[in-house]
Formats: sequence, C-alpha cells, structure tokens
Amino acid sequence: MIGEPYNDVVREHFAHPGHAGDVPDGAIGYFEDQGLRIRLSAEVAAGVLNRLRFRAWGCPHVLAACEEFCRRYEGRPATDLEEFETARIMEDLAVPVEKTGRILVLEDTVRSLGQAIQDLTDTPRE
Amino acid sequence: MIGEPYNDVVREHFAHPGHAGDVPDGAIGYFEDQGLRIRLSAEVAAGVLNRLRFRAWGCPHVLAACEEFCRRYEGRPATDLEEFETARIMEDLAVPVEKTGRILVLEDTVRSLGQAIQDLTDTPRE
Amino acid sequence: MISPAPIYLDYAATTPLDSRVADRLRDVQSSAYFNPASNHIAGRQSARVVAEAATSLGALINVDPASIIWTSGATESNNLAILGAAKQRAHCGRHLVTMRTEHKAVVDVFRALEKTGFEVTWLSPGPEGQLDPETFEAALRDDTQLVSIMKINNETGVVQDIEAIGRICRARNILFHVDAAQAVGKVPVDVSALQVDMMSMTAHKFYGPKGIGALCVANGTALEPQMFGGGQQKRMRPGTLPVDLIAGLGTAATVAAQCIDDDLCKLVMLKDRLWSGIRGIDGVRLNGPEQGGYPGILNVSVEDIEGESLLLALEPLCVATGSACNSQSQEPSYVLRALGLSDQEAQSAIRFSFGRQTTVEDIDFAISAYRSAVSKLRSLAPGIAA
Amino acid sequence: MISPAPIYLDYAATTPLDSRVADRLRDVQSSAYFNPASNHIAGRQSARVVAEAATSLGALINVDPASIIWTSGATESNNLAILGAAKQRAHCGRHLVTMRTEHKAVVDVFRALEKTGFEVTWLSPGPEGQLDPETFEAALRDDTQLVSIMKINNETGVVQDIEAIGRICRARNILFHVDAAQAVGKVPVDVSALQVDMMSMTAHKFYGPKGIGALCVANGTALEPQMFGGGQQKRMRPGTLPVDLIAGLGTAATVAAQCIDDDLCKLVMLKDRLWSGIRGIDGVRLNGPEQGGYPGILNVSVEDIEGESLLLALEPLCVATGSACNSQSQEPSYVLRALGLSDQEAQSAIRFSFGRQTTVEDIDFAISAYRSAVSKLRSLAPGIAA
Ligand SMILES: Cc1ncc(COP(=O)(O)O)c(C=O)c1O
Ligand SMILES: Cc1ncc(COP(=O)(O)O)c(C=O)c1O
Repeated sequence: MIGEPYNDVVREHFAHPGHAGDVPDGAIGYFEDQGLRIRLSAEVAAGVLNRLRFRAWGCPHVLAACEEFCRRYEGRPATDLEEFETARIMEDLAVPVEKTGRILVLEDTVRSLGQAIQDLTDTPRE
Repeated sequence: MIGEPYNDVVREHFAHPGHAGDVPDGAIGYFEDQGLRIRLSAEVAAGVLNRLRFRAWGCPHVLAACEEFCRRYEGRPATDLEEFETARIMEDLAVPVEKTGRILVLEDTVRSLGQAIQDLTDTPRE
Repeated sequence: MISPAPIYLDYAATTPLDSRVADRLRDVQSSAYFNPASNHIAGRQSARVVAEAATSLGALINVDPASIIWTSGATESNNLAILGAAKQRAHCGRHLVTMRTEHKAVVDVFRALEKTGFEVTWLSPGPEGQLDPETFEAALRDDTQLVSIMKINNETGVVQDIEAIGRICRARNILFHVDAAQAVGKVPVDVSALQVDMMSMTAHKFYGPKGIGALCVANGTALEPQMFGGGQQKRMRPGTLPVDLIAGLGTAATVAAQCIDDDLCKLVMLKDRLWSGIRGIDGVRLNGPEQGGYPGILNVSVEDIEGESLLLALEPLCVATGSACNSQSQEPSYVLRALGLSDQEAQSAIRFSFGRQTTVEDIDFAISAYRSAVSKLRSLAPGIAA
Repeated sequence: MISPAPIYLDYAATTPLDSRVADRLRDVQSSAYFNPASNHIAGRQSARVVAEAATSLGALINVDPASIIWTSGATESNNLAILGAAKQRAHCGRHLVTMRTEHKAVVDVFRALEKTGFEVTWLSPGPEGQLDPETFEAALRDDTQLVSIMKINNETGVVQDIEAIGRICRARNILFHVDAAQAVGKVPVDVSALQVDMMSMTAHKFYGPKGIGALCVANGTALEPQMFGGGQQKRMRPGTLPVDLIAGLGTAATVAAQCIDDDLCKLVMLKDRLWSGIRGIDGVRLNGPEQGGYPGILNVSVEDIEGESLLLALEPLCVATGSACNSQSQEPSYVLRALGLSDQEAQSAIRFSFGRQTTVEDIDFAISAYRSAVSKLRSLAPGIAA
C-alpha cells in the first residue's frame, strides 16, 4: 500500500523518453509476450551502435527500461548487447520482482536486435 | 439510551424533599420489599392528616413519589388514604413501567399508615 | 521530485468533508465527546446528539430513526446485513441471489457464505450493466431467502431498478438488501417506498466522515449479530458509539437533503462536458449506460493503451482504474469483465468520478490530460505487427 | 431546568481529544482525506499518513508497524482476535481460558464461542481483582488453545500480571490475547517484552479519536477474518481506511509516549487525594487493590446507599456506576460481584476515573459532592427496622 510505485529514474524516463521512435532503415529487434510489445531499432556503423531507438507497449517500468537500455548502449560496440543484464536495469529502475517477466521481454528483444545486426553483418554485400 | 431518566418534578422533589423526616409520636406506616424501605409518619387530628413525613431508601423515583404523596395528602382527611392511586403518581412523575413494583411498595406503606391511623382511632383512649 | 498539486477526480472512492460537517465534528468533539451509553448528564447529552443524527439520516432516506444501526462503514454494514440475515434465516432456505458486479464488500461476503453451505446465484448484468428484472425473477427459487443488489455501481455508475426488484422480493417474502454506499446522500433514496428490508451506507461517500456508516433494518427483520460485547445498539453492534462521527454523518445527511438536486444538476453538466471532450478519441468506449447512469461517474476504456502507463501519464490527475477500494489488486476489473469487456479493454479503463467541489476547470484539465496521455502512449507503441 | 456544567470524571469511559490530536485530524481531513488504497498520488499521500501512524503506534508499544490491523475500536479488535484465532486454530484444541471480570467485549465473545462447541474456563480473581498465576496455570489443559486476559480492568483499575501469564502461555504454545483498551497510551506497554501474541486497543481511551482502534498480531499468528470484502489490510479487515482517524490515533500515541510519565505522576496524586477525602466516610470500601492499581480509576462502594439515588445526588459530577460501556444494564456489576461484593454493595459502587485534563479542583468537588450525597441519602433513609 505504501511505497511509491516508481522511482525517480522511471518517472524521468517515462516523462522524457528521448529515445522513443525509430531508426529509419536500421536493424530491428522485436518481441512480444504477455501482451507486451517491444521494438528496438539501431543504426550500426563499424560495429558500433550509433543510434538506438525503441517503441513499446507496456507499463511504465517497461517503457523506462527501454529508454534506459537505449541510453546505456548507444555508442557502444554491438557485441556488448550479448552482455545485456536485466538485473542491473531492474535494480536501477527498482522494478518490483513480480514484473521480472516483463523485463525479460526486453531481454528477448535485445537478443533479437543482436541477431538482426549479426545477420546484416554476416550477409555479404551484393 | 436517549430520554432524560427523571422529569422536572422528580428532580425538584429529589433536590428538595421538604417532607423528609419524621412526625414525632405520629402514626407510622412501614413497608419493605425488593430491597426498598419506606416509612411514613402522620399527625392526625380530627381525622385530618395535619402533617405527613417520609423516610425512604430507594431510587429517585421512589423518593420523589414519597415526597409527592406527602405534599398531596397533607391537609386531607385520613380516609382519603384509601383512594391513594399509584397510577396518578406514576404519570405525574413519569415513572418508567419497569419501576411499577417500587411504587407499589409506597402503596403498601400508605395502606400500612391508613391501618395505623385506624388502629389509633379504634383504640379507645384509656 | 516535487509533484504538482493533485486534481482529485476520485469522488467515488471517497469525498472531502463538507465544511459544515467539519464544523460539526469539531463542535461535538469539544462539547459532547462523552459516551452516549453513560448514565450521567454528559452521556445523555451525547445520546441526544446521536438521536438527532438518526433523525437527520432517517429524514434523508425516509426511515424510522429507530431502524438505524451505526457501523464503521458500508463494508461492515454489508457484512452484518448479509451474514447476519443469511445465518439467522437459514431455516428459510439456503439459496441466495446477488450480481457478479457487486462491490467486493458484497461479493466476498457471499463467497464466505458459499463455503458454509449456502448456494449463491451470481447474476450477470446486461451489456450496459443493468440487471433485467425478468432475469432476476427467473433466478428465484422456493428456497431463496436473501437477495442483495446494489443501487449504484461504484465502477460504472449504472443504477439498478431497486423498486422493481424490491416488489418481486416482497411478493415472495424474500429478504432484500441493498448496498447503497454510492447512492445515499448522492441521489434521492426513499427506503420505505422502495420495499427494501436492509440498506447499507457509508458517510465518507457523501462528504461525511470516514469510519462511520449505517445499516437500516426494517422493523421485524431479525439479524444474527456479527460482533459481541455490551448492550449498545440493542446488542446488534456493540462498541462505544463514536458520537462525533455519527453527528458528522447526520450533518452530511442534512446537507445532502438540501444539496442533492443542485449537486446532481451540476454533475450532469460536468459528465456531459467530460464525455463530449473525450468521446471523439479513436477507440474510446463508455463503460456503463449511455443514459440514466449516475452522473458523478464516467468510466471509459480505450483501445490498445496500457492502463498503468495511462494512469501515470494522467498525473497529477487522480482517477481510479478498478474499484477504488481494491486498486491494490492488479487484475482487470471483474465488474468490467462482467459487462463483456476483454481483459485488454478492462485494464485500460479509467473511472473519472466527481462531486460537490469539482470545477469545470478540473474537468477541462481532465479532458486535455486524457487526450494527450492517449496520444503520447500511442506514439510510443510499435504497430501490432512491427 | 438548566443543568450546571458537568464535572467529567468518567475518563475510563472515554476521553476528550488531546488538542494535538484535534489539530492532526483537521489537517489530514483537509489535505490527505484520500483513500490510502487508491493507486494515484493522492492515495499514496494518504497511505504515507497511515504508515506514519503505524510507526507511531509501533513505537509506543514496541511492535513492528506491520503487525498492526486497524479496526473500529477495542470491541472489534477483541472480536477479531478471539473469534478469529479460536476458529482458525480449532484443530489445536477447543478449550479457552479467560476471566469472569473481563470487559463485555471479551465475555460476550467467549459466550458466543461456547455456543459453537468451545469450552471456556472462567477464572475468578482474588478479592482485590488480581488473577493468581498459579490458579491460572492450573486451569490450562492439553487442549487449551487460547487465553485472553485484560491488562487493566475498566471498572476497578486492577492490573494483571501479563508478563507472568504470557510466560506460562508461551511455554505451552498457547496463544495469548490481551485486551489493553485501558492500558495502551495510559501506562507503559511493551508488547514484545510481554510475550503477548495479540493485543487490542482503542484510541478514544487515550485522548485519540473515537471509532478507531487496533489489534496487533504477532508475526505468524493466523486469524480467520471476521469481515469480508476487498483486499485492504491483507484481507484481515476490509473497508476504506479512515486515514484521519488513524493519523489521530498515531498522534495520540506520540503524545502518550511523551506524556505517560507525567500523566501517571499526576494521577497518583489525584487518586490519593480523592481516596483520602472519602475513605473516612462510614461504610466506604475500596473496590480493587489498595496498592498497584491503575491510578486513574478509583472504585468505591458504600454501605446502605441506593446507587441510582447516589448517582443523581452527585450531579453535576459525571461518574460511572457499572462498566461505562454497559451502563444501560441495570444489573449490579458482574465484575464487582466476582470480587465478592454483595448485590447491595455492588449497586452502590461509583467509579471515579480521571485523566490528563482533570484538575485538583475537580477532585475536591468530587470529594465534597460524594460526602454530602452520602449524608443526604442517609438522612432520608429509615432505620433498618423502623
Ligand atoms: C458500492 C460500495 N459498497 C461498499 C463500499 C465499502 O464502503 P466502506 O469502504 O466505507 O466500508 C464501497 C466503497 O468503498 C462501495 O462503493
Ligand atoms: C477493557 C475494555 N475493553 C474493551 C472496551 C471496548 O472499547 P470500544 O468501546 O472502543 O470498542 C473497553 C471500553 O469500552 C474497555 O474498557
């Protein structure tokens, strides 16, 4: 009954989701489960995630987690996606345990994005 | 829960029981029942109740009824005692029905007084 | 983070005190705080205050003041009425009838009775929430002993035809309880005309104090008490009477008797304005009746919006998502599900509820907050098949 | 008839609000009147107010705030504790132990349980009202599952040795409930040190609001709820929380923590003064202990005086004749009868009870009122054998 349901990070990300949107012609990760839908798109150059954007349908924690993910991974090597950790995001956003499953949907989307980038890289240019 | 337990007449009589006490050497009526005790004493001359006094151990309604009785019958012929009516006293003092038995103790005392007066009158002076 | 001042549109959950009620509370707290059961002049003064309050409430809903049992609120009133009557009258039959869309404080009581050998028929409403009297009558059996139907639904504002249901019950000698927590003090209620045997109410829904309610019980209706101890209230409900809260309820009733018409008139205007302001949004639907619902409640769902995010996006607007009294539960409202909404529709539902202190500005704020919240969340969402 | 201003010496029945509590009530009523269960910023504000109050009460009686269940008062707390535990634990045995001198809100609950197949041992106190721990222990059986003993008796002020009783219960794994309605906020109470499993209290006995109480329940103690509806308070006690009353209780607890020592010191002085002033009256006897009783209560009987007349003769003094909560009953107090008083002694008993706002002048008034009432009534009475 008592606690604030959202910490300041969640409130801030929810209010200002600066990374909401799409990267046109970017690599795309998508996953849906439990009614949630998340889409990530990325512009990758020289193996680096130059731009990351998200779209999501979900509760504030899910939206904030997407924003947090984009902020955190923009500018880093695409290979870092493999080390994506839900635990840290859950901690920083103080996501209640009963919402763990929702953050795992983000993890699946990140994995899907990693795969998409891999596929683009592997596909020999024609 | 709500009603005032005592009407103004009871409160007045209880606060100022002008007829409390004894008539020295008077005729005496006494009765006790249900833990109550009432004593009436009267000075009778030429068949008239010149002075009436009471003593009583009982609830405020009983004490007030005794006072009311004395006020009402002082100055009247002793024969009027036979017509003593509990109903009128109960009404004027708004005695709750569950206390009827207590007022009947007064009635018994009045009867006892009447008998005592009768006995005095009947007894030939020696 | 400093939050902006809340805009309170959750009057169906609880209302602020009317200033006249607040004054009365203060007055009684300082001058007649005694135990009304005490056998001394101070106690009798408090007893008179209680009696006056009963007279005020009796006048508002047209019942004999002697038929009023003070409780801590409608939850307790419902428990006392339903458990008390069902158990007391078990010999009259073990079949009970209620609706799926009742408040938890009725639903859970019937569930508890089901576990002790009673059989409950759970009636479904029509798509707008109303109970059809014929459907109702068809559910009755020879061993039906008790019916409980609410007057105004707390989530949708739908109003049941208590008079028709009461007539049917009376004709068959079935005891009829009405949870009128959302009705008393807010719409005219005439218990005697309605052929209702027991009615529950709670002061904090009509600008009275919290922690005080009442159950009125028609003469001759026997109930098994649900609490024991002391002779207060003819043994039906023991405990020191909270004379100040009772007086506050009485004042709230008196004020309601004066204000109901004006209140309703204003609410109709506000509800119209709010609905006009948002009905045009793509995918919005009204939960509850188009016509004839209680005008202080507007419940709407919207397609493809996540409810929790909607609620946060609406801040500092304070509105409800489920039943106000149960918003700790995260399940989509069972009331809306019973109206035929999908889980997804139900979870996006917002109940706006307003009252005496609500202004046109509040409503206009709500309209623009709702419009922009919906469009913001839609802009964030991926397409269904991205 | 215009009555003179009452002189209130019935603090054991109920107390006036402390001014700090009154301020807090007003404050919460205007700024945080929301439903603490509501899932919006306003609701969460009220939820914080409730949590603060739990912290204050927890600090006063040394319990985890999470162990507190808010109720409408000690009557409800006692019902929930005793009915809830006895039914939940029926498999642990059907034997229960309590005292004859408990408050009606305990006695009547056990009577109700007796009717449903539980067996109750009703212990008698010693002549001053105390329960002897050895007598207590001797009453326990293998199938004893629940004991309820009050901390301070509301009629006589006698204080039970809760610590000793608690130790005995704990050693045998018997659940122990304490009705502390007359103790919490008035004398130091340390629930954790006392080995008590459940404790009932009520705010209006310690300068808090009426209509709010609490039951604290030790971690791991399962109770069957006695009311149904909604998920509030972990389903143990549903209904919209009266946030203002809860806050008021919290403030009353905080104030009590600060004032208890001074309060007690003053009460000891007042009780001494009162008893010194009347003990010399022919035929007066003290009901309760000479030493060690709660100093806010003095109960005296007097020979050959009719109680109802005594009460009226004492006006405008407001004092109690039986248990404050039950003075509608005309029977002589069962508590005093259990102490060995005759009907006649019991019916003449007067309970003077006083507290924070009582002055020396009030006590001196009481002394002279009592002396003159007794002598007036004696002067009216006929001799035993007239
Ligand atoms: C229809 C209905 N019944 C019962 C209740 C319970 O009232 P309370 O919380 O005052 O006990 C409520 C509101 O909470 C309600 O809306
Ligand atoms: C010892 C005791 N227990 C329980 C109660 C009941 O408290 P309440 O009337 O606040 O429910 C009282 C007083 O009335 C009391 O003195």
